[in-house]
Amino acid sequence: MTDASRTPLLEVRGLTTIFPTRAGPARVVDDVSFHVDEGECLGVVGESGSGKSITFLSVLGLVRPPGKVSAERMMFAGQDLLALGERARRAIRGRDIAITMQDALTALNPALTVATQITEVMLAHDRAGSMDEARAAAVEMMRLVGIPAAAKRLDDYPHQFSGGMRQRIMIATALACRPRLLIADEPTTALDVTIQAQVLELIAELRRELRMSVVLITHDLGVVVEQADRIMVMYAGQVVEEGAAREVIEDAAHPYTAGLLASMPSLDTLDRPIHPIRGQAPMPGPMPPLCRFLDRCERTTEACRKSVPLQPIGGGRASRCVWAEEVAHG
Amino acid sequence: MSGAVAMNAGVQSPLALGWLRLKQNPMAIGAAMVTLLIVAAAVLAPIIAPQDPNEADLFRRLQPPVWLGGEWAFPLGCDALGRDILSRLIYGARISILVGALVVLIASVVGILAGLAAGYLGGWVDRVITGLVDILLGFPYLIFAIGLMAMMGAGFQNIVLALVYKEWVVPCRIVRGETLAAREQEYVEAARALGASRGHVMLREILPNILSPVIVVATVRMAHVIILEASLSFLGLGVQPPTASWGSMVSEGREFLLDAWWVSTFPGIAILVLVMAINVFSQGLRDAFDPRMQE
Amino acid sequence: MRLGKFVERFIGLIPVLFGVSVIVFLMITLTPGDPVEIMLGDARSSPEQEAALRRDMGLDRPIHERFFLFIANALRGEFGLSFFHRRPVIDVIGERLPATIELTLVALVVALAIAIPLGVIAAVKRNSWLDRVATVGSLFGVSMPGFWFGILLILLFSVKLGWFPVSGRIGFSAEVRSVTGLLLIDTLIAGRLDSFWQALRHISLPALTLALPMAAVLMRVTRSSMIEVLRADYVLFAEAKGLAKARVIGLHALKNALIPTVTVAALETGSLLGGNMIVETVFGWPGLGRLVVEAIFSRNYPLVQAAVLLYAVTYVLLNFLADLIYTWLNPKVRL
Amino acid sequence: AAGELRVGFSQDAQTLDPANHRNRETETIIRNLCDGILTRDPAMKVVPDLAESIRQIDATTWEIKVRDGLKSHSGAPFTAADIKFNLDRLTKENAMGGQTSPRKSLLGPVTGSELVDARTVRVKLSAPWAILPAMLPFQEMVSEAHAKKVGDAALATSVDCVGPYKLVEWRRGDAVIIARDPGYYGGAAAIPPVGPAKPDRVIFKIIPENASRVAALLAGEVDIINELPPSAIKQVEASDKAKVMAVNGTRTFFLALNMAKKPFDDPRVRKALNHAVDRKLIIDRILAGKATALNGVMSPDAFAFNDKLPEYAYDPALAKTLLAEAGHPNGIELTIDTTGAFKSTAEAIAALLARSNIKAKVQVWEGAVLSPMWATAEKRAERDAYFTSWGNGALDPSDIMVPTLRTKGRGNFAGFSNAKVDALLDAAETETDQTKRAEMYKEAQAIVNAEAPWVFLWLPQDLYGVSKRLKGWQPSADSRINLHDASVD
Amino acid sequence: MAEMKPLLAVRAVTKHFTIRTSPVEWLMRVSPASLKAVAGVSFDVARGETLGLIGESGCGKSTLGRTVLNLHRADGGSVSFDGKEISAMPEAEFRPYRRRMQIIFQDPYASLNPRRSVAEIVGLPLRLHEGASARQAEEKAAEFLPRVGLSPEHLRRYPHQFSGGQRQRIGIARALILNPDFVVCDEPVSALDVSIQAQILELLMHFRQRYGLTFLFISHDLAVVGRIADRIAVMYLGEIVEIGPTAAILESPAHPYTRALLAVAPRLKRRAGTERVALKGDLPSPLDPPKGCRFHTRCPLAKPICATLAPTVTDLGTGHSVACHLHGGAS
Ligand SMILES: Nc1ncnc2c1ncn2[C@@H]1O[C@H](COP(=O)(O)OP(=O)(O)OP(=O)(O)O)[C@@H](O)[C@H]1O
Ligand SMILES: Nc1ncnc2c1ncn2[C@@H]1O[C@H](COP(=O)(O)OP(=O)(O)OP(=O)(O)O)[C@@H](O)[C@H]1O
Ligand SMILES: [Mg+2]
Ligand SMILES: [Mg+2]
Repeated sequence: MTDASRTPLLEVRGLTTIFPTRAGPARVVDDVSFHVDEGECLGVVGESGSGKSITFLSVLGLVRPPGKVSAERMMFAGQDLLALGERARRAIRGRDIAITMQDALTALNPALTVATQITEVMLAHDRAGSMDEARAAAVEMMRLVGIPAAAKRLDDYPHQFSGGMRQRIMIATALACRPRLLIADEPTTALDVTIQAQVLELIAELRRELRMSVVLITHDLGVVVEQADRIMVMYAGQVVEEGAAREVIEDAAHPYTAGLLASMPSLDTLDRPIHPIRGQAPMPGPMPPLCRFLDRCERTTEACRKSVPLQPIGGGRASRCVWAEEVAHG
Repeated sequence: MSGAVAMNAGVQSPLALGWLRLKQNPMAIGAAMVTLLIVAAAVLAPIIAPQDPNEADLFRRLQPPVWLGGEWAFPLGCDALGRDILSRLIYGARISILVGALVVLIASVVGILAGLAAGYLGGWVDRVITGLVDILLGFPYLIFAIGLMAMMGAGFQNIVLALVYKEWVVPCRIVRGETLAAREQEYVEAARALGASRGHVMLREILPNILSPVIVVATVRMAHVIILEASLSFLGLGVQPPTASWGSMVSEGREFLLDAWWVSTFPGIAILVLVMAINVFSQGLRDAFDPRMQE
Repeated sequence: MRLGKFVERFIGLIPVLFGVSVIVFLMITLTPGDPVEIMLGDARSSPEQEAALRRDMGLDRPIHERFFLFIANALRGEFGLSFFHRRPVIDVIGERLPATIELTLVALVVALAIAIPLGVIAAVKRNSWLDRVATVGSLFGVSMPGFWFGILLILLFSVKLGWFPVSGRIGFSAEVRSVTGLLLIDTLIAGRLDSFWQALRHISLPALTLALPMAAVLMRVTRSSMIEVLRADYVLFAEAKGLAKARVIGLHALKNALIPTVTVAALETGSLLGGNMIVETVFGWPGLGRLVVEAIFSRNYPLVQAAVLLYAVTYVLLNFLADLIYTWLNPKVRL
Repeated sequence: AAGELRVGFSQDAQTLDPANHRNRETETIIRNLCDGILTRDPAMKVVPDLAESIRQIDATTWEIKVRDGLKSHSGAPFTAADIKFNLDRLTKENAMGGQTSPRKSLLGPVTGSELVDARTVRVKLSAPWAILPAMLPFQEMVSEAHAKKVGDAALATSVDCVGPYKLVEWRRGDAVIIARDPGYYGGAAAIPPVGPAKPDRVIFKIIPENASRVAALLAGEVDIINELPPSAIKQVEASDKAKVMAVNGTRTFFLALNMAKKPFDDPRVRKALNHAVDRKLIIDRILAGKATALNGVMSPDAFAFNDKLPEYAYDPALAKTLLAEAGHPNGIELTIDTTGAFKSTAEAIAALLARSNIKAKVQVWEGAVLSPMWATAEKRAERDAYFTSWGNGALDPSDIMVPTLRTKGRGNFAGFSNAKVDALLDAAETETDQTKRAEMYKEAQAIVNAEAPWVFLWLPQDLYGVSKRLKGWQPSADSRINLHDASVD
Repeated sequence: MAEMKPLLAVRAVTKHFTIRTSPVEWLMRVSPASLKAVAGVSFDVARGETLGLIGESGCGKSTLGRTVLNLHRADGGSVSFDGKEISAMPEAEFRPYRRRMQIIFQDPYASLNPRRSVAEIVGLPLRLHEGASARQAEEKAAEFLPRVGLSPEHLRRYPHQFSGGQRQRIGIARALILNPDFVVCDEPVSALDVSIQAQILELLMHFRQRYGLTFLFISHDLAVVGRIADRIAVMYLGEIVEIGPTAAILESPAHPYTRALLAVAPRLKRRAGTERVALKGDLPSPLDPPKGCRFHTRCPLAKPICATLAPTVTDLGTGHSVACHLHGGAS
């Protein structure tokens, strides 16, 4: 756990990303604020479409038109990302902030060798003086992520590797410049359980070894709880709950988080009946100024029929629920 | 479930959605209107054509269009036999459009059936059909058509046949590919699990899903076929005189390009406009019904 | 493995070629018309003389015999004598082939050189005015009947402006030793820049006429596949690595986007080879297409048969070449 | 290059072996490379070329005296032996590497030749044949030594003979490039000037497309074009670079009527058709006036032309009356068969027929289909009329009337069969007295005119587009392009 | 479970896929490569019971499920349903069984024909098996929809207008509208979000209870299977390595592979002492499975014998059996 008084590595405030849709502009990321401390692992949880990936693509400046990104504040290691030009932001991407994409099968270019894809990052950011140097570093990186016979497989193409291996190669690519922040977007979703464990293990190990900060995006609370220091729960483009990982799991302060926990079949709680959250998340599009969890929530009252802000509830935690206290202790 | 309320309201089939999207594309609508206009002109030819398209009068030979000193009765001038170019254009549209439409229609039906059978049934059916397709693809199109025309003789029916014999390969290949992909889809397996017959699976489950690329390609091919017919006519293998076809009009007129440019230029422009309109429309169709589809 | 696939392609070629032979043979023997009549022209001739001519042409044998003879000879690479040229078909075709190959290749290069950059720019700057211009231009390209367009080009550039010659392959002051048969290359080999320039001027208009519709199609294909590829995760990932825009588009995206372009280019080149007789006629280009059409009209059976077989082989080889290019573009696309 | 002459030509040569083709354009090209035994002067009179003289010894023997001191392109001497070699090659079965020359039939009853001495050769015939001299200009002679050296097959592309130009290069489909042979003896003594050809080089540039050929002329790329379409006359004349030259052709156009079929078996119907076509109008409008109206088969330039034939004047009223007399008061219907090239002319004829109550439809066929279809009475049983033409390069009735009008002739599409005409034609064939021959042919023409197996049409002029820079060139009626004296400045 | 005649009896079923040979290979008489997706699997499913089938991607779960339904024809062994051998029946004879045996698919997007309305999709079984007219089928479908949590007003809509969870409900309605006896659920919740997953699981359990359905429930998620299954079969590379009552499998797993699966499963509360031990390596290629025990290449407890000899099945009592050299002797 990190010292709260230190300035965070990444600090984002009021991040909003809007996509035009048929129904009108959709605030896919709506006024999201968060921070990641040096060396910390932030877990981001939420169901599909809740805006997890877009949030971090927005931070990297990778949202494509017609998507529009705005923020009140976006600081990375003392630099104001909002003030930087395209070139300067590109220089940060891959070098200081790296991302691994949701699906390794599609994120590696099928037409280029693994060597090309790893070395090009280093060459682009002057982390290697020559191709030979870059290749040597790439072999090193591949070894680090646990690819056997790395030197021999350098000139293979992605399809010649298994799913787990590809995930590792993507991680190796992301880590090639030893970034200070790794955004791991659902690194395990596409993988088999046995491989999932290997990859999670790998990220934890690398984090220790390279002393970097990690944002771990996932929809599986079980994954997060073992890795993350803090958890941020997203729902329909908003952060609904935030806090230290253990505390959130044990004492959810938002009905959505609580619902997620209750509906999760877990080997530990086989005897407990599951309680699904009814209904489903709203489709992206313009939303009325109401609590977005309104029609799925079991506690709905008149008080919920307004837009609810994310409120600190003490202990470094926050919840976007009128009934936060009651939920947490009820 | 309240969630569905948030979803696209209204009851819309993918087809209806496509129409909706198409209607919002002004280019495509414009192109459709142009095409319809030409079709209407063709259909109404006897009513709107100012002259008898076949009435020759050598005294009017190569008479220029009205703005170059011709007369209003023959607004676009006259051809080498003194026939009214405008009227011949209007009647000629019938040939271009009918050939285009018939060839593509017949070829699509044949191609779809063959493609479905090859893709879904596989085995020797597939081998025979793909073999035939490969063989036909080995023939250059125009040479094949010319050969067939030589074999069967000139005439409208034979043009259509000569083009169909090779054209069906195009939808067939597409349908086969799409069928192979659709066959692996779980909804096909679901229908099988429910005990649906092969015919049902092919015609009722797979066909509706592969129809939109076929339709898109059909329009593109129609444009193509119109040019092919014009090329055959250009080479003198077109319809029988005195019937006018745009291609044969260009062909006959090219001799006079230097001093009576209007004889072959107007039919040339007519082909260009019709083919372009069809192409624009098909692009609109593609965007509306099958955004991921590539040519 | 590669070699195996190679061999396999060639074995797969056999039934196709056999099928093509059967069809072309049937087509041509079922076609009414008599080459002997055409040969004799306006003259008296005795029935004996006609019979002799028929015998010389091998037309007196029954159909099945002619077919097996044709197949047997074709297997040995013999296609008999061209009725009208009275020389081996192979020679007659061989003389015309280089012109057609040269025209096709140049047209292909021109088409690709227009289509790929335009397609990429149109995709990257989607919905910009550049995209619209390119799209409208490509529509013109595919909608323009080639025979008409060619004549217009001649009228404008040759007759009115006098920039390009009307017809032929090269001027006649230049005598170039034939090495490859492709004049653009032969003139360079001979070190004759003036002749090269002449040849280039001669080929410009026909190549352009041929290339434009193809460029239009290829541009559209490139554009749409590029748009698709630009959406791919790996392009986003490449951007996330902080690579230069040029590298992301020119390498990561383009290399994948070219696959459909290559497919269509192979198909189109096949049809160019066979379909350029109209351009060859208009521009007096001494190629094979024109020869074949004339041969069909004059019922010159041996020539038509051999030429169509040649087209079929070329077509299959082109597609094979396209396959090879795929594996380079994207090794995942297996041969 | 100085003295280079370019001809925009509509077709490539099929071969350069003069004995191994049946193609007019091929011959035109070869004729500039190789001389024949005889040739024709601009007035179409047959004159000696390689020969010094020719005379008939008896009914079936002709003797040719060959010029002295002839040298082929390669410098080899050319003697009577070479002539014999060529005549035998042309007329003996299987004489060309196992094949028979396709030109054999052009030499009718010639069976071979015998050498008398180094300058004399005798032509042997199986039957008397008056038109031998008219037919000999069609055959060009090659060098025997060369032919034996390279072999029959190679003669297709390699040329050595006596002629004004020698072959430089044949770019198949593109051009035939020939250069002056300085050692040339000078050509027919009767056609001055005599001497080597003027241009250093001549290029036959192959441009099959009419519009392109005209464009090439107007762009100054070529100096002469053949087959100038009448429609381009105005254009060419308007240009300051080029002009039109015309010469009476040798091709007779006609509409053959299927006499075996009703109602064309009735001479009144056939005459009605003749009166229903306004030849003058079509010639004037479509052929730009460049044709001669005919009332019979023969060209006015040809031997034994009968200039006294009655004219079938354009007279729709008379046509209708004739039809009514024949039992068709409401007119008749017919289909005109023709090929693509003649489509619009045929349509014009059809349009004119309509004014005389004759509903004519044009049906276009491929040449390869059409002529066999009209070849025999059975095959044409259902056909009505055939719009076609027949060439008469020899300008002798024997060359056109026998195939087209004698019973069972190869070109007798009308199925015309008249015992008297047959007898006249047969007799004229062997008659050696040219005056008597002429009388016979004239009588035959009169019968044909009266019987009207065809709708007689016209004899178009051959049109050439010629650069104004060109000097010393005249088109000639046999479609040859003789470039012996031509030059450009 | 009560000892009675099983509804479904699978005996030594094998399913091979032949990888198509090229013409050259055919000429050279190379025998086509064969992929043993299912290699001799036997199990029973009693009426009313749910058998969970778990294993890694590509181990043959779906193939097994489809073979049981005759969607793939078994290459060896037999499948009996309700006492009748069905695996060799011609399709025509088997057709009546189709209404009694159904399947629910994993992919809610691919398993519904995008061009058919809900009425047509859900009504199709009625039309095929009851000869219902379009009207009748639609009426019946309208009656049935509320049972899967959809409303009749959804009938005229098309799949693209539904969320993943709703689509899965449509798929369930289609499978269950004819009231089948036996349903193969091929990962019906794997593609869904956690909150929706629970809804669907609940729905399935509700149906099972209400209609006494028998399930073959395929999943790769132990937690899900543990929740719904009475018994669990663990599959590895085409073979069943362990099978037994749910509690036994979860509490006392016998096969090292089962243990590894349990160990790596994400948990909210990690029990003391169950340190995550990741298995090494990937699933070997089914084209060329390891000799001996198929798991030995990744097994932390492998002995020399495992590499050479395939283990036989050992009965551990109470319906729990395992195929592993660690238990019982090898034959
Ligand atoms: N280019 C776009 N145009 C319009 N909407 C978009 C676009 N990209 C994403 N969205 C919408 O933004 C929302 C958030 O997407 P995002 O990918 O961030 O979700 P996520 O939380 O990462 O979900 P998952 O778990 O499925 O990855 C989704 O509703 C999605 O439909
Ligand atoms: N039609 C087929 N042809 C060839 N091989 C196949 C076919 N279907 C499946 N396979 C192969 O059989 C093996 C088992 O596949 P199967 O789909 O049954 O696995 P699974 O356990 O269901 O995996 P998943 O969890 O990914 O669905 C795999 O290696 C697969 O590639
Ligand atoms: Mg995401
Ligand atoms: Mg599966």
